[in-house]
Amino acid sequence: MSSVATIVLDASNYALILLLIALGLAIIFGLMNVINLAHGEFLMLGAYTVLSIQMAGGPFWLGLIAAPLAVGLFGLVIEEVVIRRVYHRVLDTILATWGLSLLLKQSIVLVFGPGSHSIEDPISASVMIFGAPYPAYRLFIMAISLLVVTATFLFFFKTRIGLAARGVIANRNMAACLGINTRNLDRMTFSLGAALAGLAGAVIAPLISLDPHLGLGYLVPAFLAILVGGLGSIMAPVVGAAGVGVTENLAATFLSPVYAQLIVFITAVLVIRLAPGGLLGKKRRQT
Amino acid sequence: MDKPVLELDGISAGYGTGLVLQDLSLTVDRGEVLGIMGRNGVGKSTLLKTLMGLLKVRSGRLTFSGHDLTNAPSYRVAAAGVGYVPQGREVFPDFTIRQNLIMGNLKARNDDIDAAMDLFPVLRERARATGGSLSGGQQQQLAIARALIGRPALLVLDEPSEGIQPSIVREIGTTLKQVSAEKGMTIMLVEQNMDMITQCCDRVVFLEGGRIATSVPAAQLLESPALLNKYMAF
Amino acid sequence: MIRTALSHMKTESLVAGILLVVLLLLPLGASSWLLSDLSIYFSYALFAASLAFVWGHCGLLCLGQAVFFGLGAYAMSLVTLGMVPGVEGMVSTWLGFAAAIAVPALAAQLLGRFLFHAQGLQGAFFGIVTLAVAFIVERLFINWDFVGGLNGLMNVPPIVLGLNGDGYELWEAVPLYYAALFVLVLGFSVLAALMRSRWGLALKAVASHEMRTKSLGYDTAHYKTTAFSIGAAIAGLAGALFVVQFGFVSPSLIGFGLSAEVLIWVALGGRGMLVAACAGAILVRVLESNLSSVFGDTWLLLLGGLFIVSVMFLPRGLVGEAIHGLDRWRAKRRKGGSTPRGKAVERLSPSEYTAR
Amino acid sequence: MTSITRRKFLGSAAAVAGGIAASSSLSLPALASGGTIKVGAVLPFSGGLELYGNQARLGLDLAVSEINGGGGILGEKIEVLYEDNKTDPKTSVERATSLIRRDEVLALTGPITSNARDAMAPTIKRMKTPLLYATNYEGGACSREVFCFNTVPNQELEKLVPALKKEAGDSFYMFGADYVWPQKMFETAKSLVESEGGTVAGVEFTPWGVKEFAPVIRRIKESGAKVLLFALPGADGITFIKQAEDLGLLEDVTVGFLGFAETYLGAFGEGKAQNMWVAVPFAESLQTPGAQKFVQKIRAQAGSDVPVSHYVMTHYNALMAVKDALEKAGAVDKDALMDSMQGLTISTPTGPAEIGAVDHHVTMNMYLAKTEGAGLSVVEDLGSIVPEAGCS
Repeated sequence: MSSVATIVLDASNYALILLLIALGLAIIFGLMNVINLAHGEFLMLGAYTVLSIQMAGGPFWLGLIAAPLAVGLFGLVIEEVVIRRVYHRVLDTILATWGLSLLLKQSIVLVFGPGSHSIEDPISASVMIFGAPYPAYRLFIMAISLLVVTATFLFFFKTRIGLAARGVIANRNMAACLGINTRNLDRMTFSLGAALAGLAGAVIAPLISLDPHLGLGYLVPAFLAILVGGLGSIMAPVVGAAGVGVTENLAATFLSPVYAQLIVFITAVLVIRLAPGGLLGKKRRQT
Repeated sequence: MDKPVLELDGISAGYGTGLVLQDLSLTVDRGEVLGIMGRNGVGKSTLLKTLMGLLKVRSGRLTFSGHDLTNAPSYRVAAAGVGYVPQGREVFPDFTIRQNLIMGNLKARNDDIDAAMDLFPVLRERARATGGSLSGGQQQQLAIARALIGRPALLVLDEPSEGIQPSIVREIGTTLKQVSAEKGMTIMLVEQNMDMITQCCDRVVFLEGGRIATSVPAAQLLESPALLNKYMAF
Repeated sequence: MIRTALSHMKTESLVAGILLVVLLLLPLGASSWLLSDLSIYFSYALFAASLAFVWGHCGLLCLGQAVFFGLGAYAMSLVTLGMVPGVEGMVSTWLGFAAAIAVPALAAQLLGRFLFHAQGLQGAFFGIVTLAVAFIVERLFINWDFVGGLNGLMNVPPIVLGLNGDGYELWEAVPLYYAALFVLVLGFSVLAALMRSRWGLALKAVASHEMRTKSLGYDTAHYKTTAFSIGAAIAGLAGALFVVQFGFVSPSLIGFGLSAEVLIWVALGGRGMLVAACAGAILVRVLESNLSSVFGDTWLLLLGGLFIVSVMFLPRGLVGEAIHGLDRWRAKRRKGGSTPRGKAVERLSPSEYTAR
Repeated sequence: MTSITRRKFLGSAAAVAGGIAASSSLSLPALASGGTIKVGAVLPFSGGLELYGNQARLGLDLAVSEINGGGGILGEKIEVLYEDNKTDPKTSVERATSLIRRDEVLALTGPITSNARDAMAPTIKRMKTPLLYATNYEGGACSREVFCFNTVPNQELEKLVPALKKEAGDSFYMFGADYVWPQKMFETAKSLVESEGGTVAGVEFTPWGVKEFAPVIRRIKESGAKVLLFALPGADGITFIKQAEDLGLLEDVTVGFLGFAETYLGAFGEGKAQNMWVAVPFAESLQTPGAQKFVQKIRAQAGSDVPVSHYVMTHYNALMAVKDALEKAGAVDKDALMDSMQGLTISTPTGPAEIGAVDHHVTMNMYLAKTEGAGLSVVEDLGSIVPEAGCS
């Protein structure tokens, strides 16, 4: 058996990646009641932004900064063109964003081709932890994820815009009646959620093979994470991502990847069914 | 006298395909405290919700302080200077009192918050408590303070006395009266509580069948029980 | 309302009738490959109808409808391949059809009870859970060696008219075409009749205002479960119709991919009308089979774009909107005549349409 | 290309018109078939395995232009009709059906995945149409109609396993995708490892779409295995190798990469994924005149930077076999084609290859190679290996 430290590191690493991805999804769902099935493709766009910069000869770190900006901007456009028109129709947001995901995948195929691409490791060193080497880049990812999650929390819990946003989650109509510009907040939220996905995509790009279908493999566990965690709360994805990420990783460590996936899915379905609000969630207002 | 602060001209609105308000017209003068009365289901709350942009105006025109707010989104109505205290208060249960007040005006400074708390001292005493932990009456006071912190030109309240002990109802009435007098604020008060109406209002309109049936000075109300019987009794 | 609903129904039936006549006459002129393409598409059309029933009429957005299609296909295959333990000698097509209807219905019954009873799942949650269920079931079938794992089962026999796998094999294009059309019409009629029945009306009520209907004393969970099972049974029948023509079944028929595809067909055709959903399925398939090579890589782009636009602006779907337009035109004409028959069906904005 | 497009468009317009108006004469396909031998290619051009579809197409296109440039087959031109199966079995069957019925093709080629091929099997059997399957697979596809032009497990493993044992050590770990090809590969590998006196430290499968392989990588590391037999195709495989590299697994084990193609090389990046061993029927870097000429011809046609993997060659071989077989038979029809392909020896860029008279699988030359620098370098010419097709 691997040392406990390595197992813990691996599991936290995966859980933190999931958290980074689930966070944007949860913000968009929580604030806007939009189920964004194109989130995986936003992730992919982030990764491909890094790829474009690498192809143009730019450094990875530039890509890391450019990806959230580019995808955030893209999210702003999508909000204006598509999402805005399907608010209040939760089921239709599923369909519209799913159509969007088809569209984005195919666009990437047309631009970058269907094949796999690779991002070079920005940090190839290893760090010794409890006597075992651990890739420094994985530690960097964990740091980034913690940093972003903390920043997001500070934003939501320590700023007045964050307060307003939480007000919108709690009671959208009342917040609007108090003069909170929900339209701008929607734009900002969707863009922020997209930017977070873009950042996540850029961060994980060196770990994986880039291909137009990479989104689904992350979207599904991230989705389960926010559903398990619960919806009406910013804290929920943390619990959900930790739950799903650690469960999947441990099951893969001690059983096999096949069982890991099944266990996560079945547990998630049970949790969603038995506690529809999620582990941390509250009953949402129906507005 | 100025132009009316609020003008509703031939408004029709409702839920789904049914119309609750039908061709309703109403003007409210600046500084006026207007009571709105009527039986359950005649459209009092619908009127306020339509004003706030929560319901779609099917026909007609809504003008406030010279701005056309027909079908404007709620936040624009609020930004134009309408403060709203909804039925059921709708304070944010997880937010502290202070946070609830800030929701009323994101740009509120400390002295604005202090001023709001001055109106209802109980809010200061429990400033760190969450909205959900307050009693109904305290929540009502919080909701009013929250609406006032945005310095609205028009304050609309939907049954503020509902489910609240009489002493607090009176306190609220006094405060409203005081605010209206001191700041020249216009108030629209949907209410069933006669004490509250007579305590605060200058004028009362009765709704029936989705439109204004009659309009009388509040003082006249006490002298004409026939009116109440006609529009209020079941 | 009732009158407008009636006149609405009528246009829909009219269109369905015309389509049926065209399809019945088609073998007189069409080539055999078109017929065999169409007879395959009939199974998709029936599949689409089952989703339109569950989603459009009952308000249950099932993102895993292919589970039932696949179960039906597997049930049919296991029976006709003589793989059912204990009764290997029973290879009757008819028994296969029965199993293909019963197995998915039973599965939906169990799933429905689990999902709907007490404080059941609603709307988006239901959708996401059915999506997860599709993933799980696909996974299970991939790992189930008895049914052939990822590659599935091959050489499933066609429809055999005899009682136990003997007699005339339905394999020639024209007889197969009529058989498939017959099954489609049969399944379609069952759904249509159910939707028009009082029970269907109650379902509609459950779909639009579950709480209100519940408070009127209806056991809404029971209604939804039953509707879900009926949808599953029809999807299973479609799966059986598919497998007797294709001769194979594999986990790709049971999972997320096909579930998503049928969703596109129904959304593009029209979720609110059975005939629109069926036409949508056939239309998308015909176009795809003939145009995807012309458009190449941009075909998926086109389909995705069309899908988004239709979700945003045409919640009735392309075919549904056309039928609806025809309906309004007819209503107007009638109104123009001597006997006014109530006002034309009002035009709804997308949000209002779904709000209902 | 343009002519295909136009023909398709006419066909589709007719189809739509036919559907709507039930017009009586749809003789377009028949008209178009005069004087042309048509072969339908059901290949993935979307849905995940586009790379393989595109590789196959390179080989088929080259074969078409060579055949037609040399006067065609028995005086008739050959044409390949490409259909996208979206990497999906159901679509494969639909495409195959319409190619056979509508376009009246003489034979089919493709698909890539086993499940798509199995799905098509009943259809081609009923319609008595030969299928030229040119992808490496698990074996067992045996029927009068099916001809396989790429490898089955023993061809890839027979020499690879001993070579790896000699090179790296005698403890093997096997990791692959959770479907039939890796399962069969590992079954064969297991018996080879055991007969060579090696040990199997573990066999493990993963579902598609997994992005995080750290747990598996740890376990392989812990097992102390010296060789990793690896059968996870596509993007997931690349992700695994990347992570294995980062987590230091590649320092401990030597990888035997099953189902390798040069198309992977670009995705690993410079200097990465070194020393992975493969056994292939063709390699781009193979320094024989036939192989180099083949690579040149492909690149002249498709651009100087395309990878040319064995998939290009096997699909090319498949179509060239059609020419040889028809010419030998002296007639253009399906039965003549199938009869005459049995036992036929064709010449390929890597030398002669023999199509089995009974099992319809190809005996051909194989090469041992390993990844080195930015490419695949051939270590040893393994000579021709007879397929164990797994026909019962």
